[in-house]
Formats: sequence, C-alpha cells, structure tokens
Amino acid sequence: MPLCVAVPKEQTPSERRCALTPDIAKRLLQSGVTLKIEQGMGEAAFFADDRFGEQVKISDKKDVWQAQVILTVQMPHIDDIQKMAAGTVLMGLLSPHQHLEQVKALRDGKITALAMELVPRISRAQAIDVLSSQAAIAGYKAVLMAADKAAVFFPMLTTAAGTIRPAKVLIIGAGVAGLQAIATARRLGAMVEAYDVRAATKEQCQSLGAKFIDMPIKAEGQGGYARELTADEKKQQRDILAQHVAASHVVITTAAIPGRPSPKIIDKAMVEAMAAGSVIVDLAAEGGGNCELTRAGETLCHNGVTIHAPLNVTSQMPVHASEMYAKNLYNLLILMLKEGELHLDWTDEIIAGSTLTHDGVIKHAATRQAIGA
Amino acid sequence: MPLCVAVPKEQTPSERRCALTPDIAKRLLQSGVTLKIEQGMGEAAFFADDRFGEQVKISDKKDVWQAQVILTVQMPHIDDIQKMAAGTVLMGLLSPHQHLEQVKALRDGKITALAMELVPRISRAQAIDVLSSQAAIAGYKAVLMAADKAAVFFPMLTTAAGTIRPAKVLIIGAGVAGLQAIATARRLGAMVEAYDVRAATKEQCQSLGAKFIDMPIKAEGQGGYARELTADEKKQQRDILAQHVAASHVVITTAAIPGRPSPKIIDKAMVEAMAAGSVIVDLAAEGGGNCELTRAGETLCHNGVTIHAPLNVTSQMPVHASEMYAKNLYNLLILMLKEGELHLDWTDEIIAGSTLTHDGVIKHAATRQAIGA
Amino acid sequence: MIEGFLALYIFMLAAFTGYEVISKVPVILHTPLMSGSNFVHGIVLVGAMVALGHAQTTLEQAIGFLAVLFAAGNAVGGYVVTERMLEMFKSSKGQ
Amino acid sequence: MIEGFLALYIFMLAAFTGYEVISKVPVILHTPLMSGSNFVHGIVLVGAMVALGHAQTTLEQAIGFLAVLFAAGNAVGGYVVTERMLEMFKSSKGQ
Amino acid sequence: MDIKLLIEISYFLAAVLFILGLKRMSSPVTARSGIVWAGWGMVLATLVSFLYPQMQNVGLMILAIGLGSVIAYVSAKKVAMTDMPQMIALYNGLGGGAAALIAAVELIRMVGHGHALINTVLLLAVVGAFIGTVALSGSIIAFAKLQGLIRRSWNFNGQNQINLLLFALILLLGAVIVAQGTHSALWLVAGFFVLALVFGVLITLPIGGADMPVVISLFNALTGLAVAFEGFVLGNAAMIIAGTVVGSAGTLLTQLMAKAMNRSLANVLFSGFGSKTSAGSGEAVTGAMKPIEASDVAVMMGYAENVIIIPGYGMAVAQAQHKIWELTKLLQARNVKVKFAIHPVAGRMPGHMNVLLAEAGVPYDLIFDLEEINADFPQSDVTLVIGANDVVNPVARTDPNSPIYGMPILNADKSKNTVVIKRGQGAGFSGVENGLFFADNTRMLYGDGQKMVSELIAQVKEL
Amino acid sequence: MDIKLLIEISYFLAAVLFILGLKRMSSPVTARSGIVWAGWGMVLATLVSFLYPQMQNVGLMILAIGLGSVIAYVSAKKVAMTDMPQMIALYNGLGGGAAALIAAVELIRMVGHGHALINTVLLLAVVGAFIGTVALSGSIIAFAKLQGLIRRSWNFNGQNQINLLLFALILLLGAVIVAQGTHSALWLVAGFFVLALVFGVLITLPIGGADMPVVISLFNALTGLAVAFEGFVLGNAAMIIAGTVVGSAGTLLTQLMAKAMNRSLANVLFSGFGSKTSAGSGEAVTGAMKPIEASDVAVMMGYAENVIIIPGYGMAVAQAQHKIWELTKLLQARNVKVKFAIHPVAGRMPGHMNVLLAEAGVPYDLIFDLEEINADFPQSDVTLVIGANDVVNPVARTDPNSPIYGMPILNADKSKNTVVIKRGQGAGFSGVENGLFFADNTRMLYGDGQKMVSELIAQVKEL
Ligand SMILES: NC(=O)c1ccc[n+]([C@@H]2O[C@H](COP(=O)([O-])OP(=O)(O)OC[C@H]3O[C@@H](n4cnc5c(N)ncnc54)[C@H](OP(=O)(O)O)[C@@H]3O)[C@@H](O)[C@H]2O)c1
Ligand SMILES: NC(=O)c1ccc[n+]([C@@H]2O[C@H](COP(=O)([O-])OP(=O)(O)OC[C@H]3O[C@@H](n4cnc5c(N)ncnc54)[C@H](OP(=O)(O)O)[C@@H]3O)[C@@H](O)[C@H]2O)c1
Ligand SMILES: NC(=O)c1ccc[n+]([C@@H]2O[C@H](COP(=O)([O-])OP(=O)(O)OC[C@H]3O[C@@H](n4cnc5c(N)ncnc54)[C@H](O)[C@@H]3O)[C@@H](O)[C@H]2O)c1
Ligand SMILES: NC(=O)c1ccc[n+]([C@@H]2O[C@H](COP(=O)([O-])OP(=O)(O)OC[C@H]3O[C@@H](n4cnc5c(N)ncnc54)[C@H](O)[C@@H]3O)[C@@H](O)[C@H]2O)c1
Repeated sequence: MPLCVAVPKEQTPSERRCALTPDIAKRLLQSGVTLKIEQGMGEAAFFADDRFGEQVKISDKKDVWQAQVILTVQMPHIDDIQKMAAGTVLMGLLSPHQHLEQVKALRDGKITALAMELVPRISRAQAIDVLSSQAAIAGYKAVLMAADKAAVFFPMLTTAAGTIRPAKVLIIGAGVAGLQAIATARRLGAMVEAYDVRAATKEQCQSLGAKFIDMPIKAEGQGGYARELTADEKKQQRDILAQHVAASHVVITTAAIPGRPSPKIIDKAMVEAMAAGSVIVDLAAEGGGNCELTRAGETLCHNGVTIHAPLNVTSQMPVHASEMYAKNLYNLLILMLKEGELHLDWTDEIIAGSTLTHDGVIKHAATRQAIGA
Repeated sequence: MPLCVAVPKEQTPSERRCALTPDIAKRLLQSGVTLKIEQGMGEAAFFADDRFGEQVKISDKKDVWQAQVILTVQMPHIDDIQKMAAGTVLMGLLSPHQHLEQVKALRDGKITALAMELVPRISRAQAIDVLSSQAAIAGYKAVLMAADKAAVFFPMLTTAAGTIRPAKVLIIGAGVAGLQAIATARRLGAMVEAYDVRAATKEQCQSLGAKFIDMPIKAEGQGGYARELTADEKKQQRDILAQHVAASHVVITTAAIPGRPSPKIIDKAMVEAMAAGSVIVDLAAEGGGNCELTRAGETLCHNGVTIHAPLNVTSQMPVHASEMYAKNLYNLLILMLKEGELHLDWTDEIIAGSTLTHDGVIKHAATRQAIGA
Repeated sequence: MIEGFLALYIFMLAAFTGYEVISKVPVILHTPLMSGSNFVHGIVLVGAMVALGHAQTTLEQAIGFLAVLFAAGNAVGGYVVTERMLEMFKSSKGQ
Repeated sequence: MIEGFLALYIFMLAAFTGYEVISKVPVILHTPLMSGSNFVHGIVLVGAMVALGHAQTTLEQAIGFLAVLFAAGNAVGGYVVTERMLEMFKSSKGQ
Repeated sequence: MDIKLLIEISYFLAAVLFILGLKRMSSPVTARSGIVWAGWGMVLATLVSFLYPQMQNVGLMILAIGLGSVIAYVSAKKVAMTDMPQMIALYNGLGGGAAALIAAVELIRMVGHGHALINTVLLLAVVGAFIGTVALSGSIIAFAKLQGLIRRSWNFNGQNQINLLLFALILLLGAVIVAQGTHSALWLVAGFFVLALVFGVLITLPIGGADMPVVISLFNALTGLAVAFEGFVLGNAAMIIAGTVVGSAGTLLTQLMAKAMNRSLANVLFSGFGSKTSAGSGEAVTGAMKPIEASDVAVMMGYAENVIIIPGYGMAVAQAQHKIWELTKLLQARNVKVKFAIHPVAGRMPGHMNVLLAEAGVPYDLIFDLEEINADFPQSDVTLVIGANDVVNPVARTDPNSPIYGMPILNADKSKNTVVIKRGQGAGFSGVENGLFFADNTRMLYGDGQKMVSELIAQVKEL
Repeated sequence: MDIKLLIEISYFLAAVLFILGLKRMSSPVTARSGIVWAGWGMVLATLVSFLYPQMQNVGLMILAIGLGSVIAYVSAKKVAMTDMPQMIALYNGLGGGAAALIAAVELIRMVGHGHALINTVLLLAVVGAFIGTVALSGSIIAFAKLQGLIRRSWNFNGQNQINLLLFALILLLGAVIVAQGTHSALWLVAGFFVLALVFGVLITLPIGGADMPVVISLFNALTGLAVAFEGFVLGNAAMIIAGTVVGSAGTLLTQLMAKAMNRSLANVLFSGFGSKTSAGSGEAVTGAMKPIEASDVAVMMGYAENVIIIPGYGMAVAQAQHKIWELTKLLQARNVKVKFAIHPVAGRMPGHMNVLLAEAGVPYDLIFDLEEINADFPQSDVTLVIGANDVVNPVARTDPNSPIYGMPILNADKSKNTVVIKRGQGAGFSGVENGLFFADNTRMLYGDGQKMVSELIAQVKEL
C-alpha cells in the first residue's frame, strides 16, 4: 500500500496559510504517494478543494488524521494529536517553546514530529528553510504595511503643487526579512538606512542601495546569527541609533536572536523624538518586539507615532506564503522518501536536526530542558 | 487693516486633510496678510497648532468664520455659511453638485465662493490644479492598498522555495491618477498593462514601462478629457478588456468623464472570471465606480475577488495631501492679492472660471442648471 | 632630384600616415586641425627661402621675395590662429 | 642602391604606417595579426629569388636555393595558418 | 659637420615633428601640445635653411620673413574668434601663393636661362603651380565672402561650362609649357598663371558662406599638395613629406567636414554650388535652429565646470534615464558639477521625472526643483535639455498671448550654453513654438534621446 | 612595356596591398579579407620577380618554391589549432633564415668575387644577417619548446653575462667584416653566422612556455627588420616597405601582448627569463585559472548564438545590473539570444537578483530559474558568470564532504565556454573552492563587475 500523506485544515482562525497547494499535490502524486486533505483545507489561501484534482481525496475532520505523514502549518491541538497513530510523521511549524503540552502529547503518542523551524541552515537545506521563505514575505509585507500606514509619500515627487521629499526609512536588523524590506522600500523610492550588529550585513545592505549605519559593535554569533549584546554595547547602540530613528518617517525592525526574546532596541524616548505621523513596524513582535512600546499583535499610536506589531504577517499573503511553505515541506518530505516508502535517515543532519520527537523521546535539547524531562 | 485669512477645522470626521500648513502660513504672512486658524485645525494631518508659530492666531469655532478670506477643504455646513459676512471669499473643494443647499446659502449670503475643482486646466493654472495634485496621491495610494490587499507578491522572486511570478496589474484610465498608479506598480515590480480611451495616453503609459492595450476606439473629448462612449464602443471595449481583466491579479480603475457618472467598464462577469485572491481598487468610486459591483466607500468580496472602493483616498496621506492642497490654495490666493489687498480680476479666466457664486449670483452654469434657478 | 619610384613610395606612405593620423578626430577639432595642417604646409617657407636665396635676376628676386613673404605669413599666421583656437583645451583636468 | 636620406624617410614613414595601422587591435586578434605580419615578411621570397637568380658559384646556388625554399615556406605557411585562424570571424552577422 | 647633412637631419626631424604634431592635434587631450611640436619643427627647418650653400639675398630674405611674420602675427592675434575661418583661408592662400611663386621662379629660370628640368619634374612644377595659384585666388575669395566683403553669391547659367572651358585652356597651356620646356615663351607662363588665378576666383564665387569651411579645407589640402610637388621640384624632402601629409590629412578632413554637414563633397562643390542651403555669411542667421554634433557637445560638457540637465517628457519616451545617469557619472569623474533640474510639470504626470531618475539610481541630492535651481542657470556652462520643451520655453515669460503664458519655467535660456536633445521639429504638449531653440547660445542635438546620450557617453569617454 | 617598370609598379602595388591587408586584419570585421589582400600582393610580387632581367637557375627556383610551398602548406593545414603558435614560430624562423641567407650570398659574393658594397649597405647586410640568423635559431628553439621537444627551461648562473659576451664577440666580428670589406676572410663570415645561430639559441632557451608567444612576436618583428635591411641591400622597395611595416607593427604588437599579460617586455626577456611564471608547455596546465581579456570575451559573445548570463551576489555588490542589461541589448541587436539564469539562492536574500534586474529594466521573459534553464547550458556558446560563485560550483554535485554538497547548482560547467567575472581570488558565501573556475573551457575576467561589463560593452560596440 502506498504511503498516505494527509493535510488537515488549520485550527487557528487567523492562520490563512495551508500546508499543501495544488501544484505540490501534483508533484507528490507523481512520486507515488496517496493524498487526502480535510475539506476546505486551502480555502483561506484561495485554493478551493476542487483545484487539487480528482486524485486527492477530500476527507473529514476525523479521518484526515489517519495517515503515515501529516502536514500542517501550525502545531495541532492536543485532541488532534491524540487522533494520530503511533509512528505517524508530523511536519509543520510546531514552535515547541509555545506548545509544551502538545510536545508532551507528541512524545507520549510516539509521533515522529519534525519542526520546520529547527531545520539546520546549511546550504543544502536552503530549499527546506521555512524561516527564510517566510521572512522574505514578511519583509516585503512590512514595507507595504508601513507605506500604507505612513502619512507621507515614500518617493520624491516634484509637482506643480510643490516638491515632496522622499521618505526616510530605517531598517533595523538586516537578516532575510530586513534585506527584503530594504529592497522593497528602495523600490518605492524611499531613502533607506539600515543597521545590523553583524558586520557582514554592511555590504549586503549596500548592494541593495541602503546606507548602512556604522557602529563599532560587532556581534556575529554562531551559524550566521547574532549574539546578544552586552549592556555597554546596548547603550552605545541606543545613542547612535537615537538620531537616526528621530530623523526617520518609517522604522521597520526585524532584529532577532535565536532562542531568546527579541532585543529591545527602540525605547520610549526614541519613539517620542519621532515626528507625528511616523510609523514603526515591528516584525519582531513574535519574540516580544524590538520596541519598548510594542504590544504584539496590536497597532497603537503613541504621540502621533503609529506602532504596528503584526503577528503571523505571512498569513496576509496566503497564496505565495502557502506555495513557498508547501514547497519547503515537499523538499523535506522527498528527502525521506525512497521508492514511495518512508525512510528516515538519522545520519542526515537535516532530518536529525529538525526532529522534535521520535519514538517517545524528545530529541530537541532546548525543548527537553524547557519541559524539564 | 491687513487682509484676514481664516481656516476653520473640517467638520467631516473622515476628512483628515487641512487647508493650511505651517509652511504655507509662513509664506502668507510674508505677503502681508493676517492669519487665524480654528483650534486643532491641522491635528488630523499631524500639524499641531503650535507648529504654525506665534503670528497665527488660534481662534474658536465661531470667530474663525469672521474673515475676508476663508480656506476650507470641503464645503462648510449651512450654519457655518451663515456665519460668514457678505463679500467673504470662500475657497475650497466645494463639490457643488453634491451640496446644492449650501450653494444656495452661499448665493444668498453673497459669498464669493471659488470651487477648486472648477479651476480651468490650462498650463498657467497647473500650480492651482487640485484635481491633479490629489489624483497623484490617489494613484500612488491605490497601488499600496492593492498590494496590501492582494494575496500575491507584486515583484518576481526567485527563491529556494520556488519562483514567484510577478503579479499582473491592469490600470484602466491613464489620467493623472492612472499614470501614477502605473509608475508605483512598476516600481514594486509588477507587470503592468494599461488602458485608456484617449490615444495620447499610449505613449505616456509606455514611457512609464506599461504595456498599452490597443483598441480601435478613440474618444478624446474637450480639454484633454475623454468623452462618453457609444453603446457599440462600450461593447467592443468590454470584449477586449475581458481577457485582460481575467488574467490580472490586480485591477485599478480610474476612468472618469467630467460632469458625468463614471463609466461602468468592469461588469460582474468580468469579476467572476478573475482568480480568487485578486483585487480591484476602484478609484472612481466617488463618481459611482468603474465596476458594476462597486459600492462606494466599501470593501467587499465577490467570489474571492476583493473590490475595494475607497472614498476620499487622499485623506489617508494627510501630510502630503494637505501640503499640496494648501499650496494649490496659496497659488490661487496670491493671484488675487495685490499689495496685501484682495483684488479679483474677473478677466482672468482662472478666477472667473473657478467662481461658483459671487455677489448673489451662481456663476457656474452647470450648478445653476442643477438648482434650476 | 629623386628617383621616380622612391618618390612614389614616399608619397604613398606619407599619404597613408596623414590619413591614419587624422582618422579618428572629433568634430570639434575639425577647424583647429584644418588650421594646424594649414600651418604645417607653411614649410613652403624653406622652399621659398631657397628660391630667393638662389634668385639671380631682379624678377626672380622680386618673386622670391614675395614667396618668402607669403610663406612666412602662412607659417606665422597659421601658428598663432591654431594656438588661439586650441586654447580652450587648456585645462584638461580629470585626465 | 638608394640615397641614404630617402631610405631613412621611407623607413620612418613605413614605421609610422605600421604603428598606426595596428594601434587599435583587440587582444583576440593579437595572434592572427602576428601570424599575418609573419606572412607579410614572406616577401623576402622575392629577394631570395633574385639572389638565386643571380647566383653564380655552386655555393651561391646552394645558399640561394635554401633561401628560396625557406622564404617560400614562410610565405605559404604564414598564409595558410593565418587564414585558418581567421576562419572564426567568418560569419560577421549583426553587422 | 657636413652642412648638407645637418640640413637633411633637421628636415628629417622637422618632418617627424610635423607628423607627431598633427597626430597630437587630433585628440582634444593633446591638441595643444600638437601645434607646439609642429611649431618647433618649423623653427628648426627655417633656421637650418639659412645654412643652405650659396645662399644669397639673405638680407632681403630676413626682411621678407620679418615683414610677413609681423603682419601675420598681428592680424592673427587681433582677429575675433568668430572670424577665424576666413583668416585660415587667407593664410592658406598665402601658402598656395608661395608654392606657385616658387614654381614661377623655376619656370622663369628655365625659360630665361635655359635651365633645363627633366620632364617629370617640369610636370610637377606646372601642376603645383596651377594648384597653388588656384588655392591662392580661391582662398582670397573665400576670405572676402566670409569677411562680408563679397555679399552675394554669383550664379549664372552656364557657369559650369565656362569653368570647364577655362580648365581645358589651362590644361592646354600647361601641356604646351611642359612639351616645349626651355623653349616656352615667357608670356605663355604668365598667361598660365593669370588663367589659374581667374579659375580659382570663378570656382569659389558661387559657393555659399555656410559651405565655405569645407571649401577652405579643400584649398588647404590642395596647398599641401602644391607644396609637396614643389618639394619634389626643389628636392626638398621636408616639403614633400609635410605637403603630402597635409594633402592627405586635409582631404580626409574635408570629407569628414562635409559629412558632418550631412552633405557629400561633390554636393558642396558642384550641385548648385551650395547656394541652395544658405547664402551670405558663415555665421548662422539669428533665429535659426543651429544643429550640433555629439562630439562637440561632449567636449563642451567634458570641459565645463557646471552642467545642469533638464529632463522632460521626451526622456521618458526615449527611456534615456539610465544613460543620462551614466553620462552624469562620467562627467562627475571629470570633476564637472552636475545638477538635475526638474520642472514641476515636466512629463505627463506629477513626479514623472522623479520616477524615472529614481529608477536609474540618480541620488536625490542631485535633483533640484524649479525654485531651488532657477538662480543657478547663469553659472551653468552647459545646460542639457533632453526631451523637454514647454517647461523651458521662454515664451511663457514674454508672450501674454501664448497658452503657456504665466507658467513658471526653468531658465535654461539664461545659461552660458544650452544644448537641446530632441528628435526633430516636434512640438511640446502645448504645441507652442519654443523661443529657446532659436537662441544664440542654443544648439540642437537631433536624434532619439537614448541614442544621442549614448553617443555623448562614447564621446566623453574619448576625451 | 618596360620590364623594370612593370616590376616596380607591381612591387608598389604589393606594398600597398600589404599595408591595407594588415590594416584590415586589425579589426575582427575585416580580418578575413585582410589576409586575402596581402596574399594577392604576395602572388603579384612573386610572379613579376620571375621577369627580373638576367634571371638564371629558374628551374631550381621553381623547384625550391614548389618544395617549400608544399611542405609548408601540408604542415600548416595539418597542424591542430592549439599548436598554431609554434608553427608561426617555425615559419617566422624560415623567413629570418631566408633573409640571413640572402645576406650570406651577398657577403660571399663580396668576399669571393671582390664585388664591392658601399659601407652603409655592407653595414645593413651584416646587421640584417645577424638579426635574421638570431630569428632563425631562436624561432626554432621556440618551436621546439612549444611542441614539447624541449621540456625544461635552461637556467644557470651567469647566463646573462655569457650572452653579453657572445653578443660582444659577434659585434666585433661584424665590425671587422664591415671594416675589411672585400678583404674579409670567408671563415670570418662563416664564424659570424655560426655565432649568431648560437646566440639565438642561448637567449631563447631560458624563456618559459607561457611567455613564448611574446618572444615569437618579437622574433617576428626582428625578421621584418632583417627583411627590410636586406631589401636595402638588394634595392628592393617591396621588401623595404613590407619589412619595415612588419618590423614596426610587430614591435607594437609585442608590447601589446606583453601588456595583455600584465608584464613588461623587459620582464619577459630578462628578469628571470620568464621561467618563474610557468614552464613547459604553452598550453595552460589543466587545473589553473585562465585569465582572459575583455576584448576577447566581447568577440566570443558578439559572435555567439546563445548566451546565458548568471548573476550572483558580486553583481549586487558591484551594482552592475544596468550595465549587464545594456550589454544584453547590444548582444540582442546582433541577434545573439541572451537568457538570464537565476539561482534560487543567488545573492543574500530571496529574490535578490530579481530586485536588481527589475531595477535595470530586464524584462521578465528573459529571466529563467534553475529548473527552467539547466537543460539549456550545453547549447550555450558563452555563459557569463558575474559575481556568482557557490551557485555555479560543480563541487556541490561531486564532493559529498563539501558544505554545499547536495545544493542544486546552475550547470554553467556544461556550457561550451564559460567566462567568470570576479575581482580576484575571493571565495563565495560558503568559502569553498570552485571547480568551475579551473575547468578547461572556463576563462576568468578579473575586475570589478561594473567596470568589466562596461569594458565588454565598449568592446562589443567595436565589433
Ligand atoms: N507633469 C504633469 O503633471 C503634466 C500633466 C499633463 C500635461 N503636462 C504638460 O506636459 C508638458 C511637459 O513639458 P516637457 O517639457 O516635459 O515635455 P513637452 O513639452 O511635451 O516636450 C517633449 C519634447 O520631447 C521631445 N521628444 C519626444 N520623444 C523624444 C525622444 N524619443 N527622444 C528625444 N526627444 C523626444 C519632443 O520633440 P521631438 O518630437 O522633436 O523629439 C518634444 O518637444 C507641459 O506642457 C505640461 O504642462 C504635464
Ligand atoms: N539568496 C539567499 O537567500 C541567501 C541567503 C544567505 C546566504 N546565501 C548564500 O549566498 C551564496 C550566494 O551565491 P552567489 O553565487 O550569488 O554569491 P557568492 O557565492 O557569495 O559569490 C560572490 C562572488 O562575487 C564576487 N564579487 C564580489 N564583489 C564583486 C564585485 N564588485 N565585482 C565582481 N565580482 C564580485 C566574489 O569574488 P571576488 O571577491 O573575487 O570578487 C565572490 O566570489 C550561496 O552560498 C547561498 O547559499 C543566500
Ligand atoms: N547559508 C544559508 O543557507 C542561509 C539560509 C538562510 C539564511 N542564512 C543566514 O542566516 C542569518 C540569519 O538570518 P535571519 O533572517 O533568520 O536572522 P534573524 O531573524 O535571526 O535576525 C534578524 C537580524 O537581526 C539582527 N540582530 C540581532 N540582534 C540585533 C541587534 N541588537 N541590533 C541589530 N540587529 C540585530 C541579526 O544580525 C539578523 O541579521 C543571515 O546571515 C542569513 O544570511 C543563511
Ligand atoms: N495641461 C495641463 O495643464 C494639465 C494638467 C493636469 C491634467 N491635464 C490633463 O487632463 C487630462 C485628464 O486628466 P485627469 O486625470 O483629471 O482625468 P480624469 O480623472 O477625468 O479621467 C481619468 C482617465 O480616464 C479615462 N477614461 C474616461 N473614460 C474611459 C473609458 N470608458 N475607458 C477607459 N478610460 C476612460 C480618461 O481618458 C482619463 O485619462 C489628462 O490628459 C491630463 O494630462 C492637463
């Protein structure tokens, strides 16, 4: 009997992405597996059930959890986890830190859970790297949101009714999302400044036309990530950034340190120094935000400055976000398929590295510690 | 006694623009007039009272209407009109068609009312042309709204998680707003097609990088405007446009014919042929919209297609919209100032052409007819 | 007096040289270059000098005198005019 | 036999011509051009022919024979090699 | 050291210096040194010529040189820049005359003293005499025309036939002189020269002022040839080389000049004798559009201090924004200060130019709007208008009846030089004639915006 | 018609044809016709030479010509394209030998028959003999080295001193011959030639294979000179002109070639005798990066049918996107099909290349991603990699230990020719050595991306 891959519908109402698209479905079918999806699974992302074709079985809420492989976007509810048979492979953005109870359930249910955010960021794994694909969307979207919320034009405009100077946009954190934000803001004609603690980003920002704010702080951490700053460094950073923030019409922050809350880079005083009508888009909201005033998931106005801290930004671009996410999942899945059979190669660092639970054991060290087991 | 110019606060809550900015206030003061503004006049556009400087008097709701010249954005309420002394000059976007009662009040109050939308669009008057300055903002904003609402990326993106093809954007009506929309959508990386009934726009669209949809219909009207199409022409237009609309992810419509309701260009069938997740932004909403399904001021979803028909779009960019509007008003006002004294030269076609009422007479023929007086 | 073919060779080669030397000249230099080459054929002066130097009859002297006068005018006038025209290329900054 | 200075002039002008003719040559043509000019000095053949044609002693004849042989080799080999190298410029489309 | 050898070496050096000088003169970077090099060659050749064996009349010679030099020097220094072409004509005529006179001396000596010349030499002498004489009288007419001494062009029916006849007659006379050699009559020689003089006058008279520079260049080449021929006669290698080089370079130059005017040489010389295009003065009439070549614009801009670029709707149509920015960077690398002046209504929508310049990557700090830049135009050495029309039309300031009257404009007309790039006679949005295009200091660079700026780029790179 | 005159005219024409031929050969567009023109000059000159008065040994002559021609023709046709340089060396040596032999005949005749030569001519004959002989033996060594017959370079201490000594000796012998004239002993003459032969061998032996082309070019110029000198001796104008032109053109060419290798000529000849850079064969060793000049890349691309451009992070750093698009348009105008291949992770963010190409205005239909284009590489005549590294690294396919193993790459290594633009030895993001750069059909164009593409544009325009 061929391998069965199932895709349930997401439970969180704000989640508009889905884990399978018609295009990827076709490819999976070609590799010899059978597919079933929960009714309406792709609707929020504009992929109606009928677009998946005849060969994909439409199943109900209960039946969909009976499969060898289950693809999701977010961590399933506990009761859904309990529906899964032992040995089922679950793949999704499981954010274990936020769902410790579910992790326990997975462990106890002997589910093999692969968390997409744990995929090691090595060259070979780039096609599986959900963080990159989703961050690219977030960076683009952040600029659109900022431009839409800003009271001013981004580009320069010389008109009969006066000349409009271009907006000044400051991007803090030049990772994948930050770079995409730079590119998008530049496209719209803004004057873009960028800042990151990693020195390597300077050239990258410049290659996209942004001015880089130089600071004596260098904080590259492991694996291309940043390390946390010392108190001293933080003060220095604040002093230099303060002027740049004050002069900006739009600030987009994306700074993150893996496994830690987002660094607080913009404090209240900085916000108050900004002109009324300015906008801060805090993409780091999921990790607590880079701005002191940020309230995750909310848009507030402080002293005329709008502070927008959206969660799950990529859900606002459901079509492409789903396409990219599904492609990432697909690329991981085919790594584990051998002639239509599931075959988990534990010597492969991608598979080993991204496994959260397997055969009743929590494999991911940090999560294990968090659960204290 | 020097001329007194006053600026009341707008009454409509959704109106965030204001008729005077600190910069223009400074210039007006230099030309020898005195200024007073109603408290909080510029707040919605982030121009706090104190930014206007010492020399501008802050007055209250009542006192502000006592001046020789009164600048507004929209048509004042009847009771406000009645507060004005005879002979007062009122300048604003008075939209006489929608405010016939107020026009009567202006006539009866012997107010000299200049409607900014009536300014003839001759070369010399370009600096006074509010329609152009506001349309430019609307065109830019329309694309941002569309991009924000669209489920897809505008630019092409080749990534490890697949290649995202660029969005197809169709701009219908290549007047000032349409051209600006073309430019903005192109900046964001979309593939842009454009269509207009005036042949002269072809080269203009191409100069901004859009592909022009050629049709045998040529409908230039007077003064650079378009004329209404015959039934036959309308059918022909629909047939050709249908395919292009169906293939587009985003459609932005701006078609208008002066003094008539906006032409209905996109019918229900066309909308239904569009892919789910597509967006229509109907900038012609004020005139009834270019899409059959448009409901002015609302955002609705039909068959997965979002139809966004915002009113008063420019209020969403209050800073620059106000700056440009105030500059337009200023340029008209100084045309009427001679050594600090008001001097209306009725042989000047700009002043004569934009006068709505004067000395108890409705000067604007179309409005006169509408009122039937 | 020169043997015919050698003269022809010299003629051919000099013509080649003249042609190649000019072949890529910007329009702005057309007039100065015309003037410059006008100066160069002022070398006729040496011929005129020889003619006058070897003149015997008064007629020959008169003609020779005129020839030198003319030739000197050609050379000096050509030089000064060319120099004045080329003055605008004085500050060749940026190079 | 040629008068000294005329020879010098010819030498100077020919050198000029050679220099100017080459002055703007793309790198890709360096080798073909070297080969082409190698062919051109194959003109030594006519000298060799004259030498052999006027040779009297056997020694002179032998040397002359060798000279002609060499020179012919230079000319023909140079031509063929150059032509082969220039073959790649055959389809000068787009022009 | 052997005097003869010294002279030969000096002549040789002079010839080399002339060639190198001309070579240097053909690039703007080295042009100035070129004339100096050639000058030294001339000084050297002249000085050693005094050492010729058996030189007589040295006093007379010095007198002639002194007189000729002083007159030429003073006149060359005094003449206005705009009158240069006619002065070149004049000096060139003198050279041709000198060559002719040398031939005259030789011929007279031959006839008078029975001093025989071998055939080819005699032939060269006669041909040189003819060419030199024609160059003399023709150049004088060219001078007179450009100087305004002769105001109208002379055209009558049968002109070409008469000239042809005259030419045949001269040919005949020349042939007779060559054939008879020592036995030629003096009057025959005299007649030959007189007819050649007349011929030069006749062929030059009908040519219009605008074509004169080409004709002068042709006479210049001819003089070179005459000098070379007389060089053969005298056995003077310096004259041969210099004359031939000038003859060949001058011929090429003449062709290039004709090409730059979009005419063939034959067209200039014969077809209607140029009178159709323009008559009277070489200076263009005030009120005409004056075209210019990309290479000249490149030199103007490359050596300018301040340049202002005014883009208009035509730049958008031509999509020339990237090229314009490339040109700007090139100019900046030459320390030229470049600014962009954007008129509020340039293009067809508010901010049209901004979109394009931003796309090309022009930094915002180079972009100025009307109010910021209008005071700078008098300091602008070159203002480049690309595809703008209405927004630089001074009529908006001056003509109350014009539809654009009262619209503020960019004061391109106030700058020292203005170059306008447009495709042809196309009007702007308002359809009004543009006064700027007819201004004295405006030149028109006709062609598609993108193409012309590409050419400018190529030319600036050559500088 | 006078035979002598006919010969002279023919020689004259031949000289003109040679010059024009060389001129045509210096541009890719006309190069092919150039050799044909020169060829006709040669045929003409050879044929009329049979008509020389009092020609003897005509049978022998025809035999020699036939023999030489056939051998040369066959060998030239057979030789592989890669072995061309050594064949040029060989033919050139033959020319030098011929010139030397002519001198030998003249000298022997002088010594044997007391046939006196005037001093300058004797001097020229001796100098020509020396140069020709050195060119002969030197060229043969060059041939042997390139052909792999001599494999090692010969370096020993005091090499330069010995050569200098030898040179002094030859100089002395030559001086004696010139001074003694008719009275010189035959063994002196023979000794002179032998020493010259040895000298040619000694100076060539130490030079490494990579520098050989420059040396061959130098010998080529020398042969030209020798031919010119013997031309003076024989009073043969065609030889003088052709020889001198080749001598001068060859000297310039030698300098240009040395410059193209980033070396001075002196450096090639003396400093370490070139052995430092490379030894052994003229073909670069497999596994070395092979640099290339922009002009060559331009010719390759300009005459290609299909071109694929692969941009990478370096294009972004160099901001070369506008230039790349300009180059593309130029190529398209020449009917070259150009595609852009974008790797999913080129650059430093998803879509990095898209942003830049869109900014430059590259239309979307020219842009292909990895899956769409990877099959096209074998049809690509030239693949231009600009600032990409990891994404074209074949190691990702072959070396399981490499950190990029398993990443799909663009198969630039499968295309017929690949040109890589990068600044130097900089590694890519992953820091891995790139196998593509060492491939046989890959050439490296070193320099900043924007600058190099600008050069490519300029060069393509010249085609
Ligand atoms: N900015 C706005 O909002 C707006 C809106 C509507 C109207 N307008 C009006 O538009 C006008 C704008 O003035 P402008 O100076 O920018 O433009 P313009 O007056 O329309 O002149 C454009 C010029 O560009 C030339 N041109 C066209 N294509 C070209 C090409 N490919 N290469 C080179 N030249 C080319 C044309 O001459 P050739 O045909 O000879 O080449 C023409 O003279 C004003 O009158 C303004 O009132 C502006
Ligand atoms: N796309 C993404 O989302 C993303 C994100 C993070 C990392 N990455 C990684 O980044 C790499 C991208 O590969 P790639 O091939 O695009 O770039 P790459 O491997 O980083 O190579 C760039 C090359 O460009 C050259 N270069 C730099 N500046 C230059 C200049 N001004 N002119 C000419 N050449 C220049 C460098 O060599 P020289 O120094 O010798 O000039 C270098 O070899 C991949 O390894 C990918 O995994 C990608
Ligand atoms: N080689 C690969 O295959 C591959 C694939 C994808 C991403 N990456 C790399 O991974 C790295 C991380 O990317 P990411 O977007 O996931 O990063 P992230 O989301 O973890 O962080 C975003 C950015 O914030 C910056 N930051 C952290 N603290 C900061 C502070 N105090 N002030 C300012 N900036 C601060 C970080 O340096 C980082 O650039 C990048 O270098 C990226 O290029 C590599
Ligand atoms: N000379 C000046 O000073 C000046 C200043 C400003 C604007 N203008 C010109 O005024 C004109 C109108 O500009 P606007 O933006 O106010 O126009 P508008 O708002 O009245 O109309 C917008 C566009 O819709 C188009 N349209 C009408 N019916 C259509 C249909 N059935 N299908 C498709 N398109 C249709 C019109 O042609 C117009 O281009 C333009 O030509 C503009 O360039 C001139």
